[in-house]
Amino acid sequence: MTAALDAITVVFVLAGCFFFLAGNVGLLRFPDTLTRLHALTKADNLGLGLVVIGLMPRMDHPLSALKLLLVWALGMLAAATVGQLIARSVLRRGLPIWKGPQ
Amino acid sequence: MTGMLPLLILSTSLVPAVVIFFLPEAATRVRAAVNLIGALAKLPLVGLILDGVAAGEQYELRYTLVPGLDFLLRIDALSLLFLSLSAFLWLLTTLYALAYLRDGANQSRFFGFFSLCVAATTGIAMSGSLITFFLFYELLTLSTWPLVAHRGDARSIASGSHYLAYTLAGSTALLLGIVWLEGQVGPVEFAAQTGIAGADPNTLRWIFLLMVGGLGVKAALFPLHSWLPAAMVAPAPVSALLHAVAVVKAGAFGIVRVVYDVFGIGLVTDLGLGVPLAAVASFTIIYGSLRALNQSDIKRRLAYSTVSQVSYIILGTGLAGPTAMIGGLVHLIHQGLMKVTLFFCAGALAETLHIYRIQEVDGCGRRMPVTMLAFSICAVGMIGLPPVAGFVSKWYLGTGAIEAGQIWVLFVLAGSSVLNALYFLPILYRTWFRPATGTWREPLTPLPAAKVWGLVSPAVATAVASLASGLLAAAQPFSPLGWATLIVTRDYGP
Amino acid sequence: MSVDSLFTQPGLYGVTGALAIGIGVYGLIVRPHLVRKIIAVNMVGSGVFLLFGAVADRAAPGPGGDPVPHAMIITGIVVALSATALAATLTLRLSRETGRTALPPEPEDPAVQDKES
Amino acid sequence: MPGVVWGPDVGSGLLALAVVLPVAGALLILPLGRHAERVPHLLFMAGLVLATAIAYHVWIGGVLTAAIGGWPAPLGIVLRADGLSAVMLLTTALVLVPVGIFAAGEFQPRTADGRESRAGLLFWPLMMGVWAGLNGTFLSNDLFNIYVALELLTLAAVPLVTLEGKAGTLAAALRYLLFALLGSLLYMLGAALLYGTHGTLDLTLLADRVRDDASALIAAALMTAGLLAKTAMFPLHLWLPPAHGGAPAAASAILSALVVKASFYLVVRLWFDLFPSLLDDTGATVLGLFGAAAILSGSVLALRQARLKLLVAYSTLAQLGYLFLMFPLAGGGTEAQPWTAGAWSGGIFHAVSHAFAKASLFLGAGILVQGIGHDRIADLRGAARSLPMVIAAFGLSGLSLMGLPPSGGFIAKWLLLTTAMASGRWGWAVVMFAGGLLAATYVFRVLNRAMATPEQPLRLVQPVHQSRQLAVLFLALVSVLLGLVPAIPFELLQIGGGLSTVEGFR
Amino acid sequence: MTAFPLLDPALCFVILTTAVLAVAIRTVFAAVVSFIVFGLLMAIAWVRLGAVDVALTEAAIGAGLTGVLLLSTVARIAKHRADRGDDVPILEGPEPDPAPTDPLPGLATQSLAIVLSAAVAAALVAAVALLPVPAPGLVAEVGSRLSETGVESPVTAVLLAYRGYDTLLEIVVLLFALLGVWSLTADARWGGQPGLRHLARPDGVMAYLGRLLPPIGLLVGVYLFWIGGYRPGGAFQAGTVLAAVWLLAVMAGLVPIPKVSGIRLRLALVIGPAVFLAIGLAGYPLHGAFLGYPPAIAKVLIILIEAGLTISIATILGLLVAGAPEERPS
Repeated sequence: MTAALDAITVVFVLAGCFFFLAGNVGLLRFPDTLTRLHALTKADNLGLGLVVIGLMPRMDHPLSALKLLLVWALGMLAAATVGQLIARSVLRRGLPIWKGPQ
Repeated sequence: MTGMLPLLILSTSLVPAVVIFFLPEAATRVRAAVNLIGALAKLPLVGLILDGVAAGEQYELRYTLVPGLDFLLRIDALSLLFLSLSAFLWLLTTLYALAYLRDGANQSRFFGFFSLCVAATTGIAMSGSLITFFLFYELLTLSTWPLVAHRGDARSIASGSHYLAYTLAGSTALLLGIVWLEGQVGPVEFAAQTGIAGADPNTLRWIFLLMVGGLGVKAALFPLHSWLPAAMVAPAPVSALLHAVAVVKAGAFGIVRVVYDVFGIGLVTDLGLGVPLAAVASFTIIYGSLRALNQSDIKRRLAYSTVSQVSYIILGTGLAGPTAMIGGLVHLIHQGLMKVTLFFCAGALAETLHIYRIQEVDGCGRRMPVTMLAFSICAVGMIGLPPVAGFVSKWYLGTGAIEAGQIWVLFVLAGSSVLNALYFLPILYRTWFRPATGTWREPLTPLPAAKVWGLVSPAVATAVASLASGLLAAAQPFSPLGWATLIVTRDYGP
Repeated sequence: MSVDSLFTQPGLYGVTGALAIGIGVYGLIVRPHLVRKIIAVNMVGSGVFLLFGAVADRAAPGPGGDPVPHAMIITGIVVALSATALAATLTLRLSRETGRTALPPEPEDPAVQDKES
Repeated sequence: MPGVVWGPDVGSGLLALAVVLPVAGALLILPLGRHAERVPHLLFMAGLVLATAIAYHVWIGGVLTAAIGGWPAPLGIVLRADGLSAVMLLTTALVLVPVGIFAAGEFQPRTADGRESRAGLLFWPLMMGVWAGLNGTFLSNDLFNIYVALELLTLAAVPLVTLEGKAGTLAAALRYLLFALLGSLLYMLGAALLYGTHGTLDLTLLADRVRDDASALIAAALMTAGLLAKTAMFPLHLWLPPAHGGAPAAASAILSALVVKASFYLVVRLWFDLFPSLLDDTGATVLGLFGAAAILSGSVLALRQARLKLLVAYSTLAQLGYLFLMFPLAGGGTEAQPWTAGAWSGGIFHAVSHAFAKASLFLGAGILVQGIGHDRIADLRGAARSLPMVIAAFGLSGLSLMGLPPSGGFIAKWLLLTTAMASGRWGWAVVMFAGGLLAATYVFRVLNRAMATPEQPLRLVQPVHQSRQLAVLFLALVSVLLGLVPAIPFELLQIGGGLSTVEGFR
Repeated sequence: MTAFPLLDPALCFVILTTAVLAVAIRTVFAAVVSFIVFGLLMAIAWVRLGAVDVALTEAAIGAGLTGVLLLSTVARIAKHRADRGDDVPILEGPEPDPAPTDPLPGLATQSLAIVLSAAVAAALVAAVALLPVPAPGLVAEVGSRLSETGVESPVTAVLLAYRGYDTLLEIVVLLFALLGVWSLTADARWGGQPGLRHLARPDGVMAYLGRLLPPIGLLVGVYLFWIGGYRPGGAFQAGTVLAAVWLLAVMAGLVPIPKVSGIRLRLALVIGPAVFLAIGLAGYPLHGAFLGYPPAIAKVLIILIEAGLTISIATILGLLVAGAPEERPS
């Protein structure tokens, strides 16, 4: 039983880390603000979710597991809002937007 | 009671000072009343103590400020010499100043600081320890400054700064000397010198130099004298205060204290410091007289005359023989009486007829006979002719010098007398024997009688006193000479 | 002196705190921009707290630790925020009144500045 | 523990009130807003009574201690009042009362049209904050608690500098704030190291445990450096003059008279109570040299100022220098010398009399600004005639700066000088004499101007209320009075001091 | 810990890297961002050191609120520049540092700075190495008297019982920081509202978030306040969360920011310290000492104090971020 739970944790957390990594690569490599936002918010939300799932079995109390889920939900909410705000700011100020490979 | 009496004497000038500061400018009568009540109250108190000390009574007041720092008032015979001079002259100077400054500006400030000066002088006279002496000495420095700068014009301010620069530097040296000495031997009181003789002689010489140098500024010893002639821009009552009642006397008195009561005559002689001190004093005597010769401003000439005359006191102290000491001490009184008269008269000339320079006095003996008679008596006394007081001082100094084996001093005394004659006699000649040539200006409206009285009567009183001290010198013990003799025979006798 | 103690966990964080303090002091001196000076002071503060925390961890390693320094550090962090808020507002006001965001190299007479501005 | 109403005794119970009172004042004034007019004055008076009561209990019963919440050290925080604390408390309360009266003429919570005034309201809680910080510092026996009290002091003091809203004061306030913050952090760092070594921050416990070793030296050096920056000690002094010279007069008075003294007080506590064995000749000499440099440079700079408030501010730099001469004179060498108590008391005496004198000087400068519209020294002609009380107060306070009798400054200087000469350390005496002469030069430079008769009579641009002038004069008179009756504060100072050796001094 | 022997060194390395960046990086904006990252990493360091309370505070206040303050300062400075016509774009423009008018220190100053900071750091490293090996501390003392305080969390016991006096002064310090910020208001604007403008369109995502989050935030805040008696958490963390929620609602345009002269606002500011002080004074008759709690009711008293503190802390922190009043009173 514990071995199985351990396996789940390892797999999910590793997967989460992978998405975090991917998001950060995107942040560094993508050409403009909007695409970078895209990489960050989506990949990080997913990565956070996977880490949360991976950690849930390790909680000693169901309520604590619920708290972890709440963290994920709040994280997504924040990412979505901030992403939206930054994107709108980009549009309002007319900053350059990537139009695809030349 | 014996402790309260010194405090009472101090407060007769201190309390009026504080009260006057808070009086409104317009309260002329109240101010005069407060001042005179203080001055009049002081005289009987001093008289009381004079009598007590003559009978051997002790007056002492001790108050510990912090450990190692005692405020000590102690009255001995030497204190009284200075104390009675300042008490007597304070009354007359106050009367004179009230007349002189009628309708002037900033009277509260003036009379407040004036009384404070006298309080400081009283304190100096009654101090029983070095540090108490220093406290009052500094108080005197600071309270005199507003008087010197009183008029507030550029010259007054400049001479005030000049005065401060000298006296503050002087008191710094004095304090350094005191702190150094007390660092070696502990608190020093004026009665019993213990342990000083055991200290390193060279250290003691340095300390002596610092102290006498610091005190010499106020005593106008050459080369520390230049503030005194500069300060003659101050009103005449202030000059009287500087030259006769308080400031230069405080310096001279301090030197007497240092020599007699801090080091002791024996130690000063052993350290070989007496004769150099006498030599500096002698040089100052001659130098002051020479400078006085070529001053055409009356008050300036009188100022240089003070430089010269005060050094008689120090000369007598430096010679260290009993007779010379008597001569020096008695001159503290005599010079005060005579010089204050001269300044009173000079002020009266300036206020009444706008006479400032020697060329302008031609024939004014007929215009202001009483004033000029007083002036003449004291000028004669300054030269050293009998029967005026100055003769007594010089006689004792001369015999004292012979007694001490310092014959050269006689030449100093003789030379100085000749020079004194050279700078005083022309004034007398012009006053009495030259016709009036219109060099002076009559006031537009005649001066009020009260003012004239206020200017003339103090001069008459002090002139009479100068004459009396000469004529009645033998009256024991309350003539100046009698008291000086008492001091020397009782407290410093062999 | 035991150099070994520097290679334990608390030692490591203690050294990190010490270095952060050094970096902060350097920044405070050489960086003229006031916002950067505020950052530098905060960095010194963080370094001090970290060093203090490392000290506390030595007394009781693991979770929990010595709670007395922890409470003090919490207090310190709040105090640092208070000071930062005041400094930031002063900087803002300075920038609005004078257009400057740095201190003059030498302290000057405030009255003279008033006349200029 | 029911039944125990006041703790071990009344005196100890009073200690916490010295901090509670000003804090409560600030909390009261804030919601009261424009209706708070009288509250500060009542509090200042109550504070004076309280400080007197504490001093009285110290006087009759010796050192007071109170464990807050009943938690003894090292777990809790202990308040402790010895003679030094009592003297500092009293000084603070006695300066605040007249400053409050003075400030009432300038800072009114209610504007003329009945609204709430920004500066008029905020001045008072900020003063309360400074007061709480000062009392907290003087009474605390816990190094970290002192850190919080010091920060309270700083955060209440800095806004006072800019309260008038002049643009020129902003840079000064920022520089002050940055120095003060760095100073407290360095102090805190030293405290952290001490905790790490000895496991307590209680001064009494630490004093037993501290040993003369390298780690104690590092901690002491850090704390001292931090406190020197807060005291504006040479060479970390340049922030002070623009801040103190630019603040409103009442605030300058508090800053120069009291606030810088809090950190000085701590330096004294550190070196004489906590690390006495660490204070070797080298350390003491370094501190003394800083002091000497401050005396000379501060005085020379004061001479060159064109404005009175800046002159007074630079004079603070110089006067702070004297305080640090007590380290080489009273410390250094392992065993207490007979004159130690003299120099130590002299230093504290100087701090106290400077507090009164400097408060009076700054308030006086404020009155000049109000009355004649400026404080340019060159144009002060006639001031002695128009504002005699202020110029008189300037002269009297000047006595303390110059170290001339009769003033507390003279007693302080005398104690320091006799120590220097008795132990044959000439150099320090020479510095003190030079400082005194320089001070005389700048004091009389102002008095000379003020005494001079102007070409046209000086007209006041704005009348100055009598009570404000009396406040200035009162402070000056206290500084003089300290020179006339120094025995009581001197005896009080000796209570609880580890090095009370008055006997050796006699 | 043994599983990842390199975790601590790596964390320290990254912390120091961000520290260097915050000092050395070219623009002020980037420096602020570096500092925020530095603060968050510090929070992780605190977890590593077992100080979860400190970690929470560091993340919320040290990195979070400080970061917000600094960012808004940079933004407002840039706005002043723009208002003055110094053509600098807001926020994303590389603000030159030193700005054209800012003086650069000379070589001497720089060398001095290097020597000085190196000396300080070296002395501190030495001091750390010199710390005694059986480390002294107060763990045992704190634990042995925990029952008298009525709380289970040792940190809360220290903050509100053993060293409650520190905390009292701390909240006063916070209050004075706000007074200091307010004192920098222009006279004409005194009594008006702080200068935080709501940026949200009524139908925008901010407004949506502003409606959605406050209930959750309130819940989290109250939870943090309540849990403080047992586990990491307490008035400061709770107050921070509540302040954030409040600011969010203000920025979303849902609640107006109050005027600084409002009596209810003033009361909210002082309620925490006032309750603290009142209970402290009650300690004289109740327990014979200032801030003395009788063990029987210690827990109630501490909760009362924490409740008051949470209100005041939330108000003060929110207003600190909002800044000095910039709107004229109507």
